[in-house]
Amino acid sequence: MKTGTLEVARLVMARDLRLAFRKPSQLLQPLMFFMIVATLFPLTLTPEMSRLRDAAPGVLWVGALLSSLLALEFLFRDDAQDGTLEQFALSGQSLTWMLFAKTCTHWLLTGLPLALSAPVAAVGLGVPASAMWSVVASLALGGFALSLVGAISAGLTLGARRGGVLLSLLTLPLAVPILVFGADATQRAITGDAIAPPMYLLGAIAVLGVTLAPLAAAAAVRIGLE
Amino acid sequence: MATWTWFHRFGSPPWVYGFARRWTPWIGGAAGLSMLVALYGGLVLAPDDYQQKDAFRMVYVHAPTAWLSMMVYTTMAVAAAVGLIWRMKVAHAAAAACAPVGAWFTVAALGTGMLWGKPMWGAYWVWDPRLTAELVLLFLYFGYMGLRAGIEDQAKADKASAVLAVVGVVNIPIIKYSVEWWNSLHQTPTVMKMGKPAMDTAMLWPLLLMFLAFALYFAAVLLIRLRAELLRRERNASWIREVLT
Amino acid sequence: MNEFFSMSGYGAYVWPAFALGFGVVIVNLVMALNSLSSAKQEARRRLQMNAPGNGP
Amino acid sequence: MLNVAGLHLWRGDRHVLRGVSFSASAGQCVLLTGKNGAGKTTLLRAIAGLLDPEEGQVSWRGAPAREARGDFHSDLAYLGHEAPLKGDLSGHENLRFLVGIRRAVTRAEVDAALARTGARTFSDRAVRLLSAGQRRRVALAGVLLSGASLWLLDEPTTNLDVDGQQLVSSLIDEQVSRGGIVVAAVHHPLSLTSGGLVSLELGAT
Repeated sequence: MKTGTLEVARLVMARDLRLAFRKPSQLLQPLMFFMIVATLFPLTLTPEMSRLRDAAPGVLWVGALLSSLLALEFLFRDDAQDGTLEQFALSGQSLTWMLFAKTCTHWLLTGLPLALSAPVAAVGLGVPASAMWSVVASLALGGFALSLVGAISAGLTLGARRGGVLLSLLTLPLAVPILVFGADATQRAITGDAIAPPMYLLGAIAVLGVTLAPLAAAAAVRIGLE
Repeated sequence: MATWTWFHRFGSPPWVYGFARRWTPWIGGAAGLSMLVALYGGLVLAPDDYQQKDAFRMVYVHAPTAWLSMMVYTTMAVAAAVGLIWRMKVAHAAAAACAPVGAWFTVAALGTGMLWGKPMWGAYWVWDPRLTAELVLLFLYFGYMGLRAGIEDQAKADKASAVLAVVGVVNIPIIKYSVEWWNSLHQTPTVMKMGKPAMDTAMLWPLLLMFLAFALYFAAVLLIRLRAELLRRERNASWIREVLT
Repeated sequence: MNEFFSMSGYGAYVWPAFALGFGVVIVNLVMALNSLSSAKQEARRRLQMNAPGNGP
Repeated sequence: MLNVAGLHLWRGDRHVLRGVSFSASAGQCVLLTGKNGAGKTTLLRAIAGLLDPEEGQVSWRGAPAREARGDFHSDLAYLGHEAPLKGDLSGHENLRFLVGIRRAVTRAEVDAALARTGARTFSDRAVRLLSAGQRRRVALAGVLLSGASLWLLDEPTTNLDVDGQQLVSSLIDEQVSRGGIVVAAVHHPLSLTSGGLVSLELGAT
């Protein structure tokens, strides 16, 4: 009997989680990178908390974007190299759906931990404690949208030489709206304003991403496997 | 029926090559002529703007280049989508031909925008939403050309870059909206908003003619580049032998 | 005439802007023509290589 | 059941497949032979739908495979040069996943298939610790478990010892006698006993 849709997603997620926990270094590296970036700013800018607080949204979001780019490289590359991605494409199941499951897992393993650890970096940037929940929420939602957009570029660069730099070149312009709305949400959280307006827009991007990005990623992966 | 025969003709490289060769001089000639007339109209016949004086004349070069940079991207995405959906090689070749042209016009739009900005805003660069969107567009072009250059196999490069072009064109309105939103948050004190001065007819017709001239010019350059692409891609030599001798 | 070139004092911005815009127009045309002629040469060379008798 | 008609495919400037056509009905095995670079792998990948031929068509049970991709792939098992296994998972875990995304499979079934291909003794070790031949045995168990009617095998005996080559032959024989179809690229002759053997030489211009 053919495996059901939900069971397929569960299997893909379980496999990727298991693989990640067998190689925890790959999981921790983007997080450490994020922390280092957040540390470098006070060292290069100013130790003065009030000025750092102004720069905090930018630092947090640029750091999150860069570290998610680092992690994106591994989203499909390993699976493409050992041939398992080919088996995804030949399983008779929807590749779009399987890649969506993979992307969600990727967010669980990179975007979510990053958002959860952001308060540590945020304290150092003078972000008030009252803003922390909003900072975490905005980074978590924005990180999900980033993973979706990044899945497209990760698929597109499968067939390219020197995929790493190219991956950033493709992802950054597409990530501009996420960065704008995300940083605005964080900014509002710091100043104590309502974060709902930019969060709605981030949510809208995430919804659009959920519907379109896996389709584009599946098309890209099929081309990359040729 | 008629549209279908047209569609099929545009799928055939020899026909497209011949079409391009026949029409390029006419379209190019029309472009050159209208460009000269529009230049004369814009630089000489049009009166000063009462606020910007003669500086407003930069609209005759900034607006067409900015408009073209967007239009070329859209054309490229449409061609790419046609290539993906109907697996039409000529469409992929056309998309490939669009990219460098569009990137150059984006550079021109940015440069002329900066030159216009200096007297109007007092600085060469202001994070104005339109200039910023133009800058992001330039990065989109870079990504597209980078992806094409990064994939060795031609057919694979065509398809992958086509997916990127389509994703990019879906993203452009979102980028524009986000940049405007961002700009509205951080209102910078600008001396004057660019563009859209109340134009009288003597100012307007050269601008409209310039738009037309640039569109024709793009068509002519696209046809030349398309011919080059077709020659490079075609494996079946018989028609190439015919057109080259 | 001088008045025309000074562009009510904005000549230093107007003329470079036009030079840049139409410079790109010319550069694009020249690059396209170059690309076409090099593609023609390449195609001729390929035709000679695959000429009947030499081919595999 | 499998019909391949006039496949043309270029890789870069090379015209690799020049109008390949053949068909295979239930209980047949097609052996693809030819020199290195003759297009055996390319043909197998084109049949599987991993490569997009510029001309020609692959049909399965009368329907174009491209259009009914999901159904075709449910019926298909493809084994390429490399065993498609994750190095950090054990052979058993790998198969539970690879087969699991196609159909419901039990632990006992997986163990039985691994035993059949002689991989049971090392199937609990991480795949990256296995030799190339051992990995291939694990992957062959995956093909066996897929329950697919059409097997596409690319050099299935690579890295296998004499014993392993015998195993591949008998697996193919069994599949053919079940009424399945096998298309295999080979450069060593296989000692097949079943009937319905077709040979197709590629690259003979």
